[in-house]
Amino acid sequence: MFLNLLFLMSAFLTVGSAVLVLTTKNIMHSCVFLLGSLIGVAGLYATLDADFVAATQIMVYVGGVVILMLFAVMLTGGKDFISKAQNLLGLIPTMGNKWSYSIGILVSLVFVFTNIQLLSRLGTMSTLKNNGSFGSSIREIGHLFVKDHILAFELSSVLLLGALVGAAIIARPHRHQGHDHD
Amino acid sequence: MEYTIGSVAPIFLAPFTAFVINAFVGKKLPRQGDWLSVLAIFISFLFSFRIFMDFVGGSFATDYYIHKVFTWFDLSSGNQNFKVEMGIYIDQMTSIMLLMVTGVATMIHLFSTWYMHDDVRYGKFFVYLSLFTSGMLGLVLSDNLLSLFIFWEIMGFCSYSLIGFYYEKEKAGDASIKAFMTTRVGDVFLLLGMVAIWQVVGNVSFVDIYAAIAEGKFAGQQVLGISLATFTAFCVFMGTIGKSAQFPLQVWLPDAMMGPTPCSALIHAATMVAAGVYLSLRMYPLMVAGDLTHFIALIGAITAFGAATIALVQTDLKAVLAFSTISQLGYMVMGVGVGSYNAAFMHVITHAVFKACLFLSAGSIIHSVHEQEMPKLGGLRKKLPFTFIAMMACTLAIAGVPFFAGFVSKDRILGDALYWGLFSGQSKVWAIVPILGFAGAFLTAFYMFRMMFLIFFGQPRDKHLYDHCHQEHIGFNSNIPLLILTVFTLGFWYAGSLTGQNIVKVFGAKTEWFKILVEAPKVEKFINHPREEFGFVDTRLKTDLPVAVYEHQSGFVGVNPENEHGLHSAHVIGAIASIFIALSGIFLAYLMYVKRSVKPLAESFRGYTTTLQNRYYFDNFYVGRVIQKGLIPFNRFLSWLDSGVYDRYAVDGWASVNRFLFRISKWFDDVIVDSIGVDGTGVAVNLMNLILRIVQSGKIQFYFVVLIVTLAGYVWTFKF
Amino acid sequence: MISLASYLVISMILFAIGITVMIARKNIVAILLGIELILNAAALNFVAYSKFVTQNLDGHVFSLFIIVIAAAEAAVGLAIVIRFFQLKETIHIDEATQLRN
Amino acid sequence: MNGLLNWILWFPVIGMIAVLVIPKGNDNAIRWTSLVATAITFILTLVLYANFDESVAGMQPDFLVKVPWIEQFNIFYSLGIDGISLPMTILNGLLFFLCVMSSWTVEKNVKAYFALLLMLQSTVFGVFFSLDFFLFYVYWEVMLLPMFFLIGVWGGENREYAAVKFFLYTFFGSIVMLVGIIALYYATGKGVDSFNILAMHGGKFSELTVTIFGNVFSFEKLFFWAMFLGFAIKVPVFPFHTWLPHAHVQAPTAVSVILAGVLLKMGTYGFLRIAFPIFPAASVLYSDIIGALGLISVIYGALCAMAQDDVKKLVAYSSVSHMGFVMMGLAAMTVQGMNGAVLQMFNHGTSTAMMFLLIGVLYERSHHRWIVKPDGSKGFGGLYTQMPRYTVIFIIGMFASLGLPGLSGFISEALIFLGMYEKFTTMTVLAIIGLLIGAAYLLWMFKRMFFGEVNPEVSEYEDMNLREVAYMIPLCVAVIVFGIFPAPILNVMKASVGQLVDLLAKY
Repeated sequence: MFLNLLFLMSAFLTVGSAVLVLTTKNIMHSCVFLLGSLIGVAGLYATLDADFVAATQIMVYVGGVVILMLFAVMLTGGKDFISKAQNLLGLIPTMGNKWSYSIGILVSLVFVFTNIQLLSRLGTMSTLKNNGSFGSSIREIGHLFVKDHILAFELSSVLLLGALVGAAIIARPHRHQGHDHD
Repeated sequence: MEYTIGSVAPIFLAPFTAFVINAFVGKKLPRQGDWLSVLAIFISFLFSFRIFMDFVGGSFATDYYIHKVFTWFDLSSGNQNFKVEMGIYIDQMTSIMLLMVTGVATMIHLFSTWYMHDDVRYGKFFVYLSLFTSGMLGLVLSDNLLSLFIFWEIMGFCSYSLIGFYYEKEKAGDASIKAFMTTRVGDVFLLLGMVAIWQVVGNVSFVDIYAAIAEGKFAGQQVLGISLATFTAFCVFMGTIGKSAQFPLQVWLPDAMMGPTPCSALIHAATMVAAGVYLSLRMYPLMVAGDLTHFIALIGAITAFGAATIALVQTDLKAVLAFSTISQLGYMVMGVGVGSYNAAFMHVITHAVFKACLFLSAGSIIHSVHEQEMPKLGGLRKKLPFTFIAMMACTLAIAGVPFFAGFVSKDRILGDALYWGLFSGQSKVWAIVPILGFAGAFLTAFYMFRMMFLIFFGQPRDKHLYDHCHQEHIGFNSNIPLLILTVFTLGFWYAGSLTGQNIVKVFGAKTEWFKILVEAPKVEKFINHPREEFGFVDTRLKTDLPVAVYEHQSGFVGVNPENEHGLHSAHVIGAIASIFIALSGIFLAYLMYVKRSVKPLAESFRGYTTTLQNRYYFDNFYVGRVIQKGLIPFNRFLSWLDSGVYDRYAVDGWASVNRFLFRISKWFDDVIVDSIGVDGTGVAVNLMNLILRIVQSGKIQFYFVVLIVTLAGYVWTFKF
Repeated sequence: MISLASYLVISMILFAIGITVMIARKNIVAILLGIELILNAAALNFVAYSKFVTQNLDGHVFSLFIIVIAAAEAAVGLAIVIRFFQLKETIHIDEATQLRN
Repeated sequence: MNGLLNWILWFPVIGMIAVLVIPKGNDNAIRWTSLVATAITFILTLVLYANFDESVAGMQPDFLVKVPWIEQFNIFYSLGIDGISLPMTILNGLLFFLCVMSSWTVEKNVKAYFALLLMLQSTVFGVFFSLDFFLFYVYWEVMLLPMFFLIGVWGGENREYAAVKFFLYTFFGSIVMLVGIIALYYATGKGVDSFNILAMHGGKFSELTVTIFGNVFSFEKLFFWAMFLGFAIKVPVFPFHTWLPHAHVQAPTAVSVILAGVLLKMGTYGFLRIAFPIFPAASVLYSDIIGALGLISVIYGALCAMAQDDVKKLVAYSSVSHMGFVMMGLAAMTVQGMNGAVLQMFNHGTSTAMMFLLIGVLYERSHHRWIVKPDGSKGFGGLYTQMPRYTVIFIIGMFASLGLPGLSGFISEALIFLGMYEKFTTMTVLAIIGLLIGAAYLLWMFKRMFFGEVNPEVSEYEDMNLREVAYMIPLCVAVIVFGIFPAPILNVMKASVGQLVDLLAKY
């Protein structure tokens, strides 16, 4: 019962926040709603007995990525916050316009119908029962990382390092251009 | 006498050669080559005179004709046969017409050397003049409709150029377009009629058309729901309507006075407008076969009367003459319609002479006074005595006073019309034609004398103009041509019997030569006529020449031509009526403009005068409504439809569909082909890239759309 | 009863919204938000399948990898955004046309 | 005489190579080289005319060339000439010669310009000479390449759009045509000579059928339409005409001349050489549609021309109108109509080339072509006074274009009317309207540009110089001489045209 309640709340949080991400004008608010959506996903992980993934989700995403994004918004978005209502929907330039929204919704509908087409074939699989919990999965996962998926694990660490260094280099203003912009 | 290229072709070729030489090197010749044009037309005159003497002087019978052809081009090959022949056709009518055209044109050429002498484009004027007369002479000599049409259009071009001669004036441009386009409306119908005739006859030579009519080839066929004969006759008559400025295509002729005055003389008298009536006369058997004569008579009567009413209120000297031309042409066409073949043709000739003279007189006045508004003139008869004499004679002629040329021809048309409308036993509705005719005759006498009185009588209304008027210039090229033409406005030249009982024998011919010689073609005679080659040698034997047989005939071929008694009485009534009418018209004009005991028209009928001054609003209707409100907006709409809608959406829309496909293929190219590493697949791919580079926008979101849609497409296609 | 299908449906909705955000919005940061949503939807699928189908923890491992990659991507992406903003003074996606032609 | 066609075909290419060899910067050397090359080519076409045997209906046996090219597919390098292609060949030789003269003022990348022009001439000759379908198609397509660059590089402001539009439109048509060619290749049975155009003549495919998605179609009818589309776009006939105004307005003067003078004729030539003789039954069956489209082109083109304020666009639409006459003449399928159509192809080539060259002369002085500027003021006005020599030549060109008797346009139009009347009476009556409007728009344009007081702007224009007069004179002579004596052209074409009419008369 608690599980169902948790599932429903998480699902609503996820989907609702995601919809708000889409529709909010202010990019800052969008980021905050993304936070909600990610927390909801974490809740869903919890209902799937994936406690470690849920914890990582909250830590990395909520603690890292979204904060990063908020910083990016604050660093860049100052000007774009000023609403220059330019069309019927009263949207601001970086929000997109009615055409881009129509196309986006159209394409996502195409995706949804395609997905339903695929899901309808999973009818047999979805009847599988929940065969009890894994217990604490942290140890298992740790084993899997250093045994089966060691290569991917190592690569991801290299990736992270590369991304870190790369991000730093990219974001650093070039010296000879720096005067123009600072 | 022989009829070879050497003896006939110079009539056309002499002015044409003058045209070619003057067009190319005219500026380098002494006097800009005017002498060449004058000489050329005089040579034509001599050759024409020879033919005239041959035919009228008594060598040939009344119904004799010469028809010679040569092949222009031949398209026969295989089982297909088609060739186009050109040639000459000369009969009594042609010979008289040739003499008239060359004679009048010579006078006009001579006069032009004086009138135009200080014009900056003196040489150019003679270039057009030569081409114009050669066009008319070619038309008269033509043996078929095709070559007639060719010369017909060349004249149209010349009138276009001459009317637009003073091209610095915008109005000249408008008038020239109007002239060309209005006559062109008739011309295209003529072309259509010619094509239709060609289909039936296999040819368009006059003799073959006559033969086909006699053989009944036109009977029983239908075109677009009406009988073939009526259709072709109507199309050909449309040519006349356009060229001879008949209702409802009369609008161009008054505007034609934008050109120099001698060119107006040429257009109004000898060449352009006469060609229309000439065509109707040539095609008279077709008009009868097509049962179109009533229509023709009605058109002629409407034109004759309507133009006369408009002429009443014109203040411009040349405009009065222009409307009088339209009115007189109406009489000729009416004559064709009522079957007064001979008289109609006679009126072509007499009118050509006196109208040329009138225009040249007008030219003389304008050149001396530099003013053509009649209300500003007056009392000029002391300053320009010879011009006054010439113009007076012509005015008497056009008004239909006895002993003048206009009377003998117009009176006979009116007499025949009277018989045709009232006594020939057909529906009395057609009495409208002679009634309009007689009413028009009254108006003609009135407005012509109004013009005379305003110009030459009374006190000068503009003292300044009068004082600056030059004393009349006397010279072989200024007023001598006028006086020569004046001599021929006398009636006895055309109808000896009127002046006196076989006393005057013109050119050795019998009296009333005109009435006897010219007759409507008898179509039966042309069946199985032989083909004669037009070459440098005349192949006929001297003994083939027919013996002249003169017998008196009425020249009337309308309804019931045999009723001699009725015809005669109609003529007597008509003659008395027209004399009375002419004199009363002159008297009224005298009262109004000399005695001033009757109020002028403009004060009596104020409202109607406005309508007349606007020429019954025909010009407004054609230009303002049909063209400016109708045709041009429609064209703009169509053009917008073409480039703004059809091209933009249907064609370019299709292109943007393609562009979308290109983007997919571009993505495909980038992701699949390029990443695998296929490069340089030759010219086609290079070209494709070129196009893609132009159409591809580089918008990342769009690629994403394509990605999703394509993936979905794969799923739907293969459904795993 | 919570079935596999319910997770898949949520994941699908999340994915669809992610697509829409990516396509519809013109702010580069917002597009990155959309990408995050899509990645989350994918990770959720992994975990759901690992519970209901494979019944081992490989799915969890993969979702962790996705989180890591998402983090890296976010770092690099945001760095690019900042750099882009320095160059163009805007973060409108349609201004990013330097690679065109 | 065997190699004469080869010489004519390849001499422009030799000229092109010579132009390419000349180092960049020697612009005058390049111009003179191209002038000499085109002059010699023109003289060679006249030699061809002098040695032409008028009595032979089919291909001239003296001039046939046939060499294996790609033997695996039975593709031959096969050239020939008959009475239908000879007038076009002479026209092509003449117009390129004059165009090189008129292009003397081109300053932008002279070398490439003349090289492309010479290449274009060679490919156009190739289209008119080819007797092998594959060769024909290759020339037909390669021709697009120089055209594309000439419009796209040396054109007006909107040149890329026009070039791409021209390219895609024609490309679309020729791809459909390619389908037809391939179908014919298989229909002849992959024999020895399965790309031979002449071997396919005579209605050999009337019995065949094609099955597409289970539906049975007549081979002849289906692929007649494929060919029709390819050629109709080139002509262009009414619904496919919209590329023409864009291409003409944007193209440089010489290219407009070539486009209107020769390239449009390739479409109608295609009907005469390929669509009609290979599919005679279908051609006769659908002649009503061809004639009706021609009629619509005549009237629609004329009406649209009347609304144009850009004088070049006006002449472009008049081309649509005049080519409509050609289509009607073809559809008539009588000896008068067909001969009239071929003659009209030649005469339209000369008169419209005159018009475009004259507009080019004016454009070099004014740098605009507005009869009425977009702001409503007069674009020109008083040109008659300012440029008398120009005006005289313009009058000749204009009246030839509107079909004044005595100038060349009339005879061909009259022949077409004569040919049409029996078959399409109503259409003939309607086409007469086209003739009327045809006069109206030209005269109206003339009035607005030439009459009236001299505009201050116009008063700075100089009259035509010697070079400009020099390249107008041959066209003036052609227009006048063939208006009075059409026999020199009609005599060479009549046997070939008569043969085609005889063939069509059987169906």
